[in-house]
Parts: sequence; C-alpha cells; structure tokens
Amino acid sequence: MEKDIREDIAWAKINGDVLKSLENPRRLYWVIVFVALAAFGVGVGCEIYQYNVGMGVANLNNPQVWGLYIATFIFWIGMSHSGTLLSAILHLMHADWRKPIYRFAEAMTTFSLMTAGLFVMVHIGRLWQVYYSLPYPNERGIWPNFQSPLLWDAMAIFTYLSSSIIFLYVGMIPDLAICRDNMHEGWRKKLYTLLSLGWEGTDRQWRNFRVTYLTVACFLIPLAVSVHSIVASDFAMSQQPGWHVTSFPPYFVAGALYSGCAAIITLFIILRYVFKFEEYMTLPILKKTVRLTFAIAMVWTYLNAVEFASVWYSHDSASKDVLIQKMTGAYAFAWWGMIFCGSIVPLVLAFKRFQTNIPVLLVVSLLLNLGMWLERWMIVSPTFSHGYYPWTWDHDQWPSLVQWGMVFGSFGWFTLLFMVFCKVFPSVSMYEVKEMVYHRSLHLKKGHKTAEQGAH
Amino acid sequence: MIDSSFDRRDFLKVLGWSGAAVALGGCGNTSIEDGRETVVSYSEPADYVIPGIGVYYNSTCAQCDAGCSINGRVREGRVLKLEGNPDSTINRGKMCGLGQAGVQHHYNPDRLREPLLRKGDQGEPITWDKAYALIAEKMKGVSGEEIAFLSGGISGHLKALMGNYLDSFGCKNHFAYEAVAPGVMRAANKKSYGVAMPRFSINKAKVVLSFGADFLGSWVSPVHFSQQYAQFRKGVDGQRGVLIQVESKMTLTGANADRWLAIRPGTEGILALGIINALGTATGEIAAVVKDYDRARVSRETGITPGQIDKIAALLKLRSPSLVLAGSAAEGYAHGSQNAAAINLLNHVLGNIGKTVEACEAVPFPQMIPTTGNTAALKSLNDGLVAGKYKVLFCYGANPVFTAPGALKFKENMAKAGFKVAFAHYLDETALQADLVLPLDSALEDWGTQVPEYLATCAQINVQQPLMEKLHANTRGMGDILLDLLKQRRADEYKGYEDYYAYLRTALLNNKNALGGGKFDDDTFWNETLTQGLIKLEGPVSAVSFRANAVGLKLPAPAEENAQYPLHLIPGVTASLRDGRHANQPWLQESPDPLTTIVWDSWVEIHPKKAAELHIAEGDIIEITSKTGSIRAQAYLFPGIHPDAISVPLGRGHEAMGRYAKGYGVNPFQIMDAVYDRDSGELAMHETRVRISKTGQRVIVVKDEGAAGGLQMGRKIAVRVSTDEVDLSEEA
Amino acid sequence: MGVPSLNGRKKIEAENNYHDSPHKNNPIYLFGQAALGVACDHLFAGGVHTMHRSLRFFVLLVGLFWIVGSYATDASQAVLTTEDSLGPLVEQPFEFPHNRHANDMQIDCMYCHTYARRSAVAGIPPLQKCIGCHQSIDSVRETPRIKKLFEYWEGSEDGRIAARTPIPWKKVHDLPDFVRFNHERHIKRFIEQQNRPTQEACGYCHGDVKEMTVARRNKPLSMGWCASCHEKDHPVSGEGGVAVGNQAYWYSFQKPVVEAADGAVKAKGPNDCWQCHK
Amino acid sequence: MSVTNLLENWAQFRHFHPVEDNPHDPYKWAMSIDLDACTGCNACSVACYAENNLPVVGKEKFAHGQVMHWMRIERYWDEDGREFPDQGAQFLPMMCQQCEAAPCETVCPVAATNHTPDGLNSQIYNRCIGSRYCSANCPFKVRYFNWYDYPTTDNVWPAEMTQQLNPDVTVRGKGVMEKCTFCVQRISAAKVTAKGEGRTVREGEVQTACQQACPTNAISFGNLIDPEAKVHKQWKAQQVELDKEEQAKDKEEGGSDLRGYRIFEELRPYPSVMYLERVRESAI
Amino acid sequence: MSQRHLLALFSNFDEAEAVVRELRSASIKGFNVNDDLTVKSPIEHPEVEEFLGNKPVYVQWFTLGGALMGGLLGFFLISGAQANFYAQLKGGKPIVPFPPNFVLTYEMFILGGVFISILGFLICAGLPARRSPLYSAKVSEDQIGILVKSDEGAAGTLKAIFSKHNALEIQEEAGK
Repeated sequence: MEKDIREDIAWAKINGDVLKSLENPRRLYWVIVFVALAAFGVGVGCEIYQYNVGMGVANLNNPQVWGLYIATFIFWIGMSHSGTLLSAILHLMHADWRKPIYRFAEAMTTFSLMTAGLFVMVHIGRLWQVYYSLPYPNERGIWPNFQSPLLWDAMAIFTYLSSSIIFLYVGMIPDLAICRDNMHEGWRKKLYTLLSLGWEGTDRQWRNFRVTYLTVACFLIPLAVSVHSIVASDFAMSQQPGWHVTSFPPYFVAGALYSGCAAIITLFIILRYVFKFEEYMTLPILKKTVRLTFAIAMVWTYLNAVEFASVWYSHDSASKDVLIQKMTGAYAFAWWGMIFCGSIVPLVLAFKRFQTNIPVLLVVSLLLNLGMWLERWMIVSPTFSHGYYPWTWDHDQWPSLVQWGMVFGSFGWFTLLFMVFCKVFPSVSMYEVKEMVYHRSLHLKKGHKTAEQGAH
Repeated sequence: MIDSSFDRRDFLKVLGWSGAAVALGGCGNTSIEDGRETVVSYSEPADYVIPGIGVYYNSTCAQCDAGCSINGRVREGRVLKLEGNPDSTINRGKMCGLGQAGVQHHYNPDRLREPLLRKGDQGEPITWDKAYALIAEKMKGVSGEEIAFLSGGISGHLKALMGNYLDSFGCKNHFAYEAVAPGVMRAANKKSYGVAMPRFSINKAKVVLSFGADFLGSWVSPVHFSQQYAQFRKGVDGQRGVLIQVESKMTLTGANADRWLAIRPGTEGILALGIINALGTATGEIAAVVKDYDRARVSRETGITPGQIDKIAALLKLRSPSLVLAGSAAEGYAHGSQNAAAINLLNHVLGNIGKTVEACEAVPFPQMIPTTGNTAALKSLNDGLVAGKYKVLFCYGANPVFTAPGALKFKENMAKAGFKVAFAHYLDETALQADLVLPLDSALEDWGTQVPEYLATCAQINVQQPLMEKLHANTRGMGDILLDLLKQRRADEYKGYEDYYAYLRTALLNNKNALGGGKFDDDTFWNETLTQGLIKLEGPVSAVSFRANAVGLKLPAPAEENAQYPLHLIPGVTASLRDGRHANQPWLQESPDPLTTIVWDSWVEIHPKKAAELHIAEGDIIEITSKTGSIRAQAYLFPGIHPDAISVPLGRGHEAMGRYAKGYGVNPFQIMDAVYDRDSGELAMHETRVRISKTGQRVIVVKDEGAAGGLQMGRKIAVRVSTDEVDLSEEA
Repeated sequence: MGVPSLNGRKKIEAENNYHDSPHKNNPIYLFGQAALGVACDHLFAGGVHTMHRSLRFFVLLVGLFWIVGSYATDASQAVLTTEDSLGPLVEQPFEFPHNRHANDMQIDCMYCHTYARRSAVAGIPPLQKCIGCHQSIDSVRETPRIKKLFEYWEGSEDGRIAARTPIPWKKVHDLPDFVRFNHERHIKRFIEQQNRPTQEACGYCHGDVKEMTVARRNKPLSMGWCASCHEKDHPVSGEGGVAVGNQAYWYSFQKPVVEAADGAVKAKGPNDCWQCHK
Repeated sequence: MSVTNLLENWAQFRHFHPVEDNPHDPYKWAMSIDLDACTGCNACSVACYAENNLPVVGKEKFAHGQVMHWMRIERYWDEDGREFPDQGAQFLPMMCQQCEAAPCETVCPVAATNHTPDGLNSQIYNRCIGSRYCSANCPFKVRYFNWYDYPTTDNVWPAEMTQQLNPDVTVRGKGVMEKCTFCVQRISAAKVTAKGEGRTVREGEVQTACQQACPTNAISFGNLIDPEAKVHKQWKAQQVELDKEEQAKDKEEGGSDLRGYRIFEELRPYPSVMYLERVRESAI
Repeated sequence: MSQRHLLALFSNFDEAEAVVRELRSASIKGFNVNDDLTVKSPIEHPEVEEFLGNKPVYVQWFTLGGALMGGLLGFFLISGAQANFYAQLKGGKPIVPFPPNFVLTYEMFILGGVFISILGFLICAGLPARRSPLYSAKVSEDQIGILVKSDEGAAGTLKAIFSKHNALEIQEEAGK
C-alpha cells in the first residue's frame, strides 16, 4: 500500500517547503482573499442596516423568531469540532497520519468558532445591551440567568474558543521558533521572535511541552463533546415539539464531526493545491480522512433515523405533526435535500476509486456541508412554523435577503481569517512532520531487522 | 366621582400643556437625564388634581348612536382611555371596541384644524369670521325651499338648535341619513306594534330566534344587548337560553348561535310563516295566511330542512317566552317590510309581545327625541339635488358621497347644489366636495346632550362634556357653530348665550324640576349632572300591542335564478367599521374582523363549495360586477355564507379621510343598485345582484388566522360541550 | 515495503510508544516529590525572573475580572463628580432658594411638595402656592427672583409671559421612563410609620436640600444604589398598615428576621422586578 | 451588588417551588374566561391597545406576522366538515397565561422575565436583550417582539397620538420582547392604595383593561387566594387547581359536568388562566 | 573562575546520546552534567530524556489545581449570584437549581484546567525565556545541539569529546 508520507524527506526540505507557503502568495490567493473580503462586506452591510432599522428587516416574525441566524450559528459551531477530532482524539490514539493536516484543522476550529460567535451577536435584538449577558459584578447587582441554555452556550463557546486558541498556539511554538530562525529581518521576524517565547527545543522545554500538549488534548475532547451537547440542549431543553428530543446531544455531536470532516476534506484539497503541499497532504492521508468521514456519515444517518423513529413511535402528536410537516410541508425541499446530501451522497465515499479522486471529493465534501447546513435549518425553522399552537402556524415566512446576506458574509469572514492564517503561520506542523518521518524511518529499520530475523 | 362646585371649563384652562411631555424614548433610554424634561406644573389646579393620578370624567360616546355613557381617564390634562360608565342603564360600565377607539377619533392626526374655503381643487384656510360672513352672504335671499340640511341621526339640544336654525328660514328640508340603520324594522314595528323601537328583552327570553339581527355586533345597541345576551346564556331560572340565528351570511351573532341556519337570501319571511304553520297554534286569519306554508314548500323555498323547521317549532313551543328578531338581513329586500311583518307576526303568535317585546319609555322632551337617520332620506335628498332644487346644502355627521349606493350617482348630483357647507372632523369624501368646510371639535372636546333611540330600562338623557382642553385652537363645536349661525338670524333671541355651553346650562337648568333636580340649587344640580354624565327620567310609556292584520302579507316567491347576475351581494356590516365613518382609527383597522380575522383590507366572503365550482382559492383577486359597477377584492373562503351569496364588508375603500383610511380596501356601496323597500321606501341593501370573475391575480390575505385556518388540529384549545353534558346551575 | 510479521509489529508498537516515560506512570513517586515540595529547585532552574513575569501576567489576568467589577460598582455609587460634589447643576427659569425656605424658614418639605404623600410623583407646587405666601411678604417683594415669580402670575410687561403661566421648571431628579418610583410608599414607610423627620427621610434620595439653592441631584439614583437600601433589613411595624399577608413573600423571597432583643420584625425591601420597573 | 452577598446564605433558597409552601400570600392573580359568554367582539383587544401603548404596525408588517396584539381573539371552526358551521364558530381570547412554571422564564439568558411573588410572569423591558428564546419556548406563542422601533416609525404614534400614551406603561423601543402583563400598572396602583390603608386589595379593586371592557363579563380577574374573589369561586366550582396538571374533570370517567380547563395543562406550565368550555344547546 | 559556553551540533540522536553518556562517565572538573548540560533537538525525542536521566514534569499538578479551582469558583459564583438579594423565581425551578449549575461548573472546570496547565507549562518550561548565549538555527532544522557550560579549563576536554563523536560544528562564546 502507498505510504502516508515518504520517510526520506530531508528535514531541511520540510522546513523549506512549509516556509515557502508563507511567502509570495500566488494570484489565486489574492483572488480568494478579495472575494472573501467582498462577501464579508455584504454581511457587515446587512448587519448595519438591521442594527439601525430593527430585526424586522430580517423578515422574522412571531412565531418565526430565530430563522437562519441560529441555524447557521449551529452550523459553524459544528464545523469547529473536526479540528479537535484530528488534533486531540487522533493524537491520543497515536494516529500519526494526522500530523500533516491537524494544524489547519485546528485553525478551522478556531475560526469557525469566531464566526459562530458573530451570529450570536447578529441575532440579538438589542446588541447595544449585550453586556447584560456577561457575568461580571456590576453596579446593578444583577447577574445573567445561569439556568438559560443560551448562557451555557456562551460559556461553553468561550471555553472552547479560548482553549482551542491556546491549543493551536502552544502546538505552534516549536514551528514559530523555526520561522524565527529562518525569517530574514522584518515584521515577521519580530512577530515570530515574540510568539516563539524564546523556544530553543531544549530537553526541558520538550519534556514539559509534551505533557502539556497531552493534558490539554485530554481536556479538549470532553469539552468539544460538551459544547455541542449544550448547543443541542438549546433545543432539547426547550419544550417545543421537534426540539424536545432526548437523542439531540449525540445527534448534534455526530452532525458536528460530520460537517467538520467534510470541511477538512474541502480545505485539504484547496490547501494541497494552493500551497503545493502534495508531499505532505498525500492521497493516503486524504483517503484515511475520507474513510473517517464516511464512518461518521453513517453514524449521523443512524442517529437521524433514531430521532425520527423515536418521534414517530412516541405519543407526542405535536412532534409527529412537525416531522410530517418537515417531510411534506413548505420545507420539504430542504428536508429531502438534507437527507440526500447527508445520507445518500456520502455513499460515494464507500468506493475506493473515489476515495482519492480529488474533483469528486471536492464536490462531495461541498455537498455534505450543504446537507449539514440544511440539517441545522430543518432543526430550527419547522418547529417555529408548526409549533404547539395551531393558530400561530406560519408556513410562508422565508428569510429575507438580509438574513441570506449575513449567512453569505459569514463564509467570507471565515475564509478571510483562514487565508490570513495560512500566510502568517505555518499551516503544516513542521516539527511533527519531522517526528512522523523520523519514527516511520525508525520502524522501517526495525521492520527490516525483524524481516531479516524471520528469514534466518 | 368628583363632586365640586368648581367650573369645569376653568379647570380645563389651568392644565398647562407643560405636563403633556410624553416620553417616547422607549426603554432604550437607560440614562438619568438631568433637566431635559419639564416637570408637570400647574398654575392653580383644583385640589383633586394630583399629578400622577388619573381623574375620571363622565361623558357620552359619540362613536355610534347607541348612546353609551363613557368614563374618561384624564391625566396631566390628557385623556388617556375611555371606560364605560357603570351608572348608565345602556352599557352598565361596558364598552365595545368601537367606543374604545374614541380617543383615536380625538387625537387623530388627520383632523381638520381650520376652516377651509374651496379654491379650485384646493382648500384655502380662512378665519371663522370670514366663514360665517360667507354663509350669511350665501343665505341671503335664499328661500327655505332652497336649503337642504343633511345630517346623521340627531337628538338632544343640538337637534333643537338645528331645528330653530332651519325654522329661521322656514326650511323643512332636514334629511337625517344613516347608511346602516334599521329603518325598515322601525316602520314595520310601527305597523305591527305601534312603536318603532320597542324594548327587546333578550335576557328574559329562553329562546331567541333572530332573522339576521346582529345584536351582538352592530344592531341598534350592541353593548346593551351583549350584556343581556350574557344573562340570557346564564339563563332564566337556570335554563340556558338558546339562540337560533337564521341568515344568509354569518354575522358575529350568528357565530355565537347554538344553531346557525343558512337561508336562501330574502326568504326569511317565508320561513317565519312556515314556523307559524309548524307551530299549529295559530287561529283565524293567521292560520289562513300560513296554511299554504307547509314544511315541504317552505323547505323548498328557503333551503331549511323540514326537520330543522320542526325542531325550531318544537323548541319554541316548549320554551316560552321566546323572542323573534328581524334584523337587517331580513329587511334588506324590496319586500323587506313584508319579511319584518311576517317575523313580527311570529312574535305575536308565540305570545311574546308584552313579555319579551315590551313597552318602552320616551324622553318627555319631544324636541330632544332623536330624529333617527334612515336611507329613505337620502333618496329624497338625492331626488331634490337631481331636480336642482337646492341652492345651499349643509352636511353634518354623514358622508353620503361614500355611503350612497353607486346607482344614485350622489357625488355628481351633489355638485348641482349651489353652495355646499360641510361640518366635518376630517376631510372625508363629502367634505372634499364641499365649498366650505368647517372643522369640528372632537366628541371629547365638545359639549352636548344626546338621547339614545333605544332606551334600556328608563328614559335617559346623556350629557357630553369635554374631557380635555381643545387639541386644536381653531376647531369649534357643532353647537357653538349653530348658535353663531342662529345669532346671524335671531340675534336678540340668542344674544344671551355666550356659547353653546351657556345655552346648554341654561336649557337644562330651566327644566331643572322636570329633570328631577328640583331639590338642588343650580350649581349643585349642574355639577351633579356633569358628574353623573347622564340624567335618568320618568318618561311617557308607549304601550306595545299587536295590531297589524296578517292578511296584508305579500311574500314573493324566492327570487328566480338570474343568469346574468347569479349571486346576491350581501353588504357585511362589521361591529368596528359599520358604515366606514371610523375607518381612519387605526385600532379599528388593525383589530381583526372577528369572523375572517382579516385586517386593513376588504375581502369577498364566498362559500368553499361555490369557490370550488369557480376554481377560486383564498387570496384570488375577484372582480365583482353589478348593474351599477364593479369592484375588485381578495377572496376569502368562508363557510358561514349561503352558496348563492357573496359578502363584502362595508366601511373600507375610502378615497379620503386621511392616512389610516385612504386606499385600504374597496367600497361595496359603489356597486349597489338603488332598489327600495316597497312599503317603507328604505334602500334594499341586499337586493344587489352580482356576478364574479377571477382576475388572475392572487395576494396573500393579511389576517390573524394562521396556516391552520382556524382548526385546532386535535389540540385541546377551544373546547365545546353540549348542554346535556354540563350542569350550569351548579356554577358560581 | 514488506509487511512486517505480526509479532514484529507488536514489538514495533512497544518501542514506538514514545509517549511513556518511566516517571510518568509512577504517581507515588511524583506525589512524594510534590508533597516534599522539592519541585521548587527544578522549577526555578533557568531564569527566576521569567517565572515572575509569568506570575505577574497570571495575577493580572485573574485580577482584571474583579477590578473591572468593583470599579463599575464604586463608580456609580460615588457622589457625582462635579466641581462642588453637589451633583449636576440644572438651568432653571429662575433660581429657587431651597436653603431659605427649608433651612432659614424651617418649612416642611411637604408643605410645598404636597403631592408626595398622596401620589407616586412628588410634583412641583403650583404657582398659586408660591403666590399665596409671597403676596403677603412685602420685604422681598422687589427682589429680582420674586419679581420674576410674579411675572408668571400677572404676566410680564413685554407680554412674553401670559398671566397664570405655570413655571416651566426643569426636572432635576429624573428617572428613566421604565422605572416606577412611588413617593407615597416611601413617605408612609419612613415618615408616618417610623416617624423619621421629613428632611431626613426625603434626604435619603434628595440629599441635603436645605443646603442647596436650586435643587441638585447628588445621589446616583441608580439601580444598585436603590437596591443597596432595599437589601437592608428594615423594621416592619403593624401600625400604619404594612404587615399584611406573609411578609416573607410580600417583600422578597427571604424570611423576615426577628430581633432577639425586642422581637421587632425586620424585612428587606421588595426585590421583585415589577415593583420598580414598568 | 457587593461581593459580600455573593456567597450569602443561599442555602435557604434550595427546594423552593411556587407550588410548595404557598408563596403567593397574600396575592395570586389569576383569570377565568367563560367561552360561553365570549362573543368574540374584540372589545378586550382594543381596550388592551388603549391601555398598554400597543403600537399599530400597519398592513405590511401585519402581513409579515409582526403584529403586536397582546390579546388576540381566535376563531375556530368545527372540524367535522359539514357544509355550514351550523353551530357557529368558537372564539377564544388568548393572552399571556402567566404560567406558574413558565417555560419562558428559565430560558431567558439575562433573567428579564421572572416570576413575581404575586404569581405574575414579569417582563422587564429594559433588561431584555432580545434573544427571543422566551418566545421560542412559549407553547402559546403569546409573546410579541418589537421588530421595529415603533416609537419612531411613521404613523404609529404621529403628532397628537403620542398624547394618548399611558404614562404608567413604558413605551417599548426596538428589540424588546413584550406580552400581556395582567395590567400590572393597575395592580400595583391598587396595591399601593391598599397597603397605605393596611389591608390587602379587595375583590373588584383591580380590573384588567380587557375585563373592564368586556360587554358580556366573560373575563373575570382577581386574587385567586381571596375567598371573596369571583375567580376563586369559579376555580373552586370547577375544581381546577393551580398546581395540578390533571384536574378532577379529566379524572372523571365518561365525562364530567365541569367546564373549567386550562390549555396545554399536560405540558405542566400551570397556567393562571382558566377557560370555561363553550356550551351548545343539544335540543336544537 | 569564569564560565563559558560551548555548543556542539550533531547530525543524529545516537551521536548525541553517546556524547552525553561519555560526559556522564567522565567526571570533568568545573562541569556538572546535571546542571550545565542542555540538549536541544528539532523534534521531541523521549530517549533524550532517558539518557539525560530523570527530570520529572509537574505540569499535571497545575492542571489538577486549576481545574479544581475553576470548578469551585464556577459553582459558588453561580450559586451565589442566583441567590443574591435579587433572587427571582424562574419557571417554578429552585432558585439555586443544581443541574444547570453543574453544566456551567463543568465548563469552568475545564476552563480552569486548560488555562492553568498552560500557565504551568510556561512556568515549568521557563518560558518566555531569554535566548541562551549560544544557539544555532540548525537545531530548529535537523541537527541536535548540546550546550554545555564549564570553566575555562574544562572547555578543551569537552571539545575533544565532541569532536570525537564527529560533531558537525562546535561553537564557542566569543570574547573572554
């Protein structure tokens, strides 16, 4: 079978290749940045408009009070989970094929969390009073309501965001040192010197580094799980039909990992192309990721089925109505779209020949993400339009351009952050690739030895 | 209530507007603003005026003619809200939505603020003196024959003043016009009972059989009847009253009926006779009259099943006393009087007269007794205009240009009058046609007395007094204007009265004894009256007895199919909009129609079955064409209407009257044919025949009802039980 | 490359497992070390000052939270910072000398602010009231302020002010629109039931007015400030009609305390949001 | 807030539940609405507009479902598919049910909606940041959000209209959630008077705007724990208990002759509004 | 007697290991293996620690402490805040409801854990640190560096040892 990576890559070359990715961006890079900037601009425009005129311009109403904002919020939160999956979980499982790709996955985590945060802001009716929701000792002497799942959200997201930023940063220190050592004078040099905290790879630094990295990883896993379970409890804790479902937390987590992996595939392909990382982001690694994604897709599909079944066979007629409404009502197209993208499309990944077929994978991964976005929308909206109280049913409230504009803008914002990151920080972990190479070559030797012994 | 010898007018004066700074900041304002706002501060307030505490004053609601007494909450010189006055026998402290909206009539931003004189298409502001001078000049050398005064239903001292003013010209042409009024019923009752408006005691009846009388919504005195209805439901000696409503289009009352029967339009009288027949208690000539009205025929002609007729008859027989009401739906036909007569006959046969149809008092001052408006008046005025008889036309409290049936072409005819003066609160359609428009005080700024047409338990004179200082310096009360005009004619007679207030005060004090204030001195009596807001009196009782002979009844067979105009157009009279004079009060526009929950627009009620035939879905824009004209409105599939009929609500479709009325909905008056009731000469509002066609456009109907279309989807939300399942007598 | 044999692979993994180091899976040893605090020398080997830098950084981080908080708390509690610490000066139609009336003349607050005991708002005395006294006080009749006062009563020569015009006083103690403060209740509570002197009771919120000419707001009138009084235990006495229903829930969700000494019942002020917010 | 009461004895608050240990002494405001008397005339709704400074949003915003009527009259048809609704329609006035265990309260991130000692579901406008979670979690969907800044919107309160606004009720700006308050401004006024006189509020001293207007007295409102109160009597007569999700009526075999019920009791919000079933004559 | 630094670079770990072992065995005057020897490597390499001898890590204790602190702080802050003067009933729940508080406690637990262990890392690893006197960019690339501090006298011997194990390069502190 093909190797994840060549053992004989010279370490110097690794440095060289990765550092090269930091410099002289190609035209394509600028194009992407520009597009992203434009998109983000649109979003900002919409927000300014909405801020001044009122939430009404989003064409929300009673009962449709949340709309795309919350749906997309969940989408981005979900997206963030893959980073943790790759860097923390696989790290603990010694799956060292993660090494070339976990760095950008972590970056993705961080940035998608930042994007999700934006939606919390965007969705608040009185943004200028948002500090009411911060638990700080204030003159009024009142505190936020700690019973509210929304507050748990805020807390969880803050924890998750800060932790992943730290995790990303700490994991990057040795690489920053490398950059420091190889950058010629300039702001970059200053920056790296500052950030690398005078790392010199001494035995003492490495020793503590390893333990720390391990510990934080151990923390991140339950954290990641808890974060999306809590997001799920925004709905599961409520009383509404279609939301009040016990299986929501695992369902959400699965969905999160799912969309995350899909996003990783997308970015994997883009980076591999844009930065010429063919030697590190190799097809075997892609293949592993794809298989992982497929597995998760199936888990998600299963949990989906579980949810429907539990609703269908329950005595809760209201929830059942909502489900039927999803399948047949105004939202049917979106709902079936979700089923198609989320459960049918991934079957493609089961075929070996597609597992390394870049174009196919690109399309599929995008479809998967679309599906996951639809899923979030289908969780939020139908319950509103078809809740407990028939008199307030409302099936023809569609998001206004303002809402779409902000969703659109969020993608711009994410891409922008990501692109900047890739140019400022090494998006492939150099020292870990070295380790990978080193240890692989080690087995190779040992492998040969044992083989010889076997021969005698 | 406050009882003090303090002169109300001065009280109003001392309330500086400084107090009226309203904080519109909403709750965005978290800052403590030092010295931005001015403090409520008075110059010499009465001792009962305390900032921050509301003071309540009694007055009379002018939103409709029912004459409910209101009780206005005044704070810092602003009237904030109207409640019902508990002392009134009519509304007993209760109010309808229409009445609640009275404050919006008062604060309406589109009110007229100064006299306007026509200059081409423009109204040019002039002073009052100029306006009076102009009137005086125009009236010079005009004979009484050449003057016409159009008004709504009018009563009290205002009526007296107006009468005097017209007398001063020897003018007899006072036209009291109400577009929506039980004119036919008055005439029929006069015939049958000898009284135009007897007292209907719904609360004493065990069964009420109503032929399209929307007494909970818009008929005669809704608030009063609603209260009676409540008692009627609680029941006489524990037996819950039963309401049966027979009509072609479901009204609010119909929606509350135990049994609602969709009858073929115009055949109400036939059913009434059919029921008499089924009762089988009738004797003599009555029996003779009804003998051909056997179940089969009646059922064939009315569309009511024989079984149903029997059930009704049985129930009426079983539970007595009962009450049969003839409403506008039964009267709105060329044979409306006959329908009404037949229905009254049923009352007679059931022996309700004297039990639930009772004698009523009248106010002992004939000059104050209301001149009730009707539509016959409009016809005669219109004829006069066509003939070009009138040089001067006064118009007060009516908006004929909007409410006259299109067939009359009233707008064009009005132009034939030489000089047209409109006394108006807003620039409504009629005012727009006038040469001189005089702005009136709102009902909450003006003085007056009012005598309701329908008196509840005793004769009653309602007093109307200002609840606050004038909003606009340049408006005047109708009373003051008439007084000023009278001074032009009979200066010596009226110079004693500084203004209408003075006139009113003197007029009432002069009759102090007759008004039961004998034991008080003038001031006490006056203040007591103002405090009460009404005067209850003993009045002459006019007995009710059945006197019509049944033989006269000529009930035509149901109208045959009209190929060209297959459908009946039923003008819907809604509780809040009535004839549209209050369409510019946003609360009324936004409060959903009880039955369709539609707001801010007109609609066409059409039965789902019919709609299916014509492939019409909700929201389709339909063109309704009658002989007279055509209008377009959105369709609403409404089960509560006879398949051969469609209904469009009155009151919307204004082309003037300000931001809240203009351009919302359509005006069905425009396409009404001018058909008249043979006996009373009233307009037959239900006689217009129409055809409908789809225009191909479709809109989303703006209504409160959600996508579930008023179904509960198996949820336990609004639950209903039948009488045999509950025991009402046990209830607290 | 050839696939290594099974046992071979095992071996490899064993060796490959580079995460394990001997002392890591020996907690007892570790615990001992820590307990003895031998850690220090290892810790501080290599630049104590860097150590301190990190520590300072940490202290800052943790401290920030509370510093911000307590600042916010104090800032709004402190007397408003104006040059004379009497609170902001509000421009009035003309200067009304509270000190003359309340201090020199010893006039009771509620003689003029008569609405306070009957209404939610204390109100400003009507023009009538000022004139009532000043008509008969000739000594000051000609002073500019009184002249101005009478202009509002009789109208000014130049006709700018009509007779009987209410004086457009500006609000000094102005609460936000969503706050409902009831003077009547507080006066009943402190003056009528606990017989505190009027000036003291009013002074709780209005400061030492008798020292001012034009009234000035020198209390914050902020939510926290109101609460600082509400959360104290105040005596609740039966007379004057307070002790109705269950005091515990009438006021806040906290049971009233009973003084051991005199058995006086004390309860906190209302903590229900709707008590003060509308 | 001082750090001192941060850790103050909070233990006493544990195991506190409104339906235990009668917290509503001396008041528990409740309502009962007789659907048999309600004619659906809309007077209550308009009265509510007048009393509580509700904005008129206009046709377009109404079309977008952004109407602000705190009290809406619902009209239901029979579902038996007959040609005509020959037993009439059913009207139901629906306003905030002031639930004892309100789903909206727990989810508000900033505690802008709480339960008052009087058993009301308070809504503090200025505290609200507009997350709209309360509305999302309300089974009755009776919470209304200020989608626009109505005080500054054209033709909501133009010119003189502002003078009609009730000074006792805040005018809500944009981004705030609002709902029926049981006319709390009237309640607190009555409480102040009563307290001044050393007594509790008597039956009839407080009337909500809707109750006061209702021509058929279908709405009765008052203090549920006051034996004199009509509400108390009605709830007692109907054997409806505040803190139960199943009432005598439901337990009885083969239907009962009681009419009182609360909507969505099975969800256990313990509403403070009892409805009396509409009655229809069986003889006709 | 003044001290000076030496930095030797090696191409692989085996040589570096050999050097260290030799330095251990040979006791050189004015040079203490435990204190004056630092190995710098481009990648993390546990064996280095083995032949350098036992140098325990204490980060996990920071973690433990931080986590507990965070958790406790969280719980008491929340409970205290719920039960301060403004205690309000919500949805018929206890004023201090434990289940939701535990959710937040859990988050705070993790937050504290992560933050403090990072702090611990900085402290234990002596970061941010000043650059040591001798450093070569090669170390961050692909070579293993051994930095020693010794008296003037010992320098020679050390150099000898280094070059014996074919050090690619030996740097000395300039001056002195």
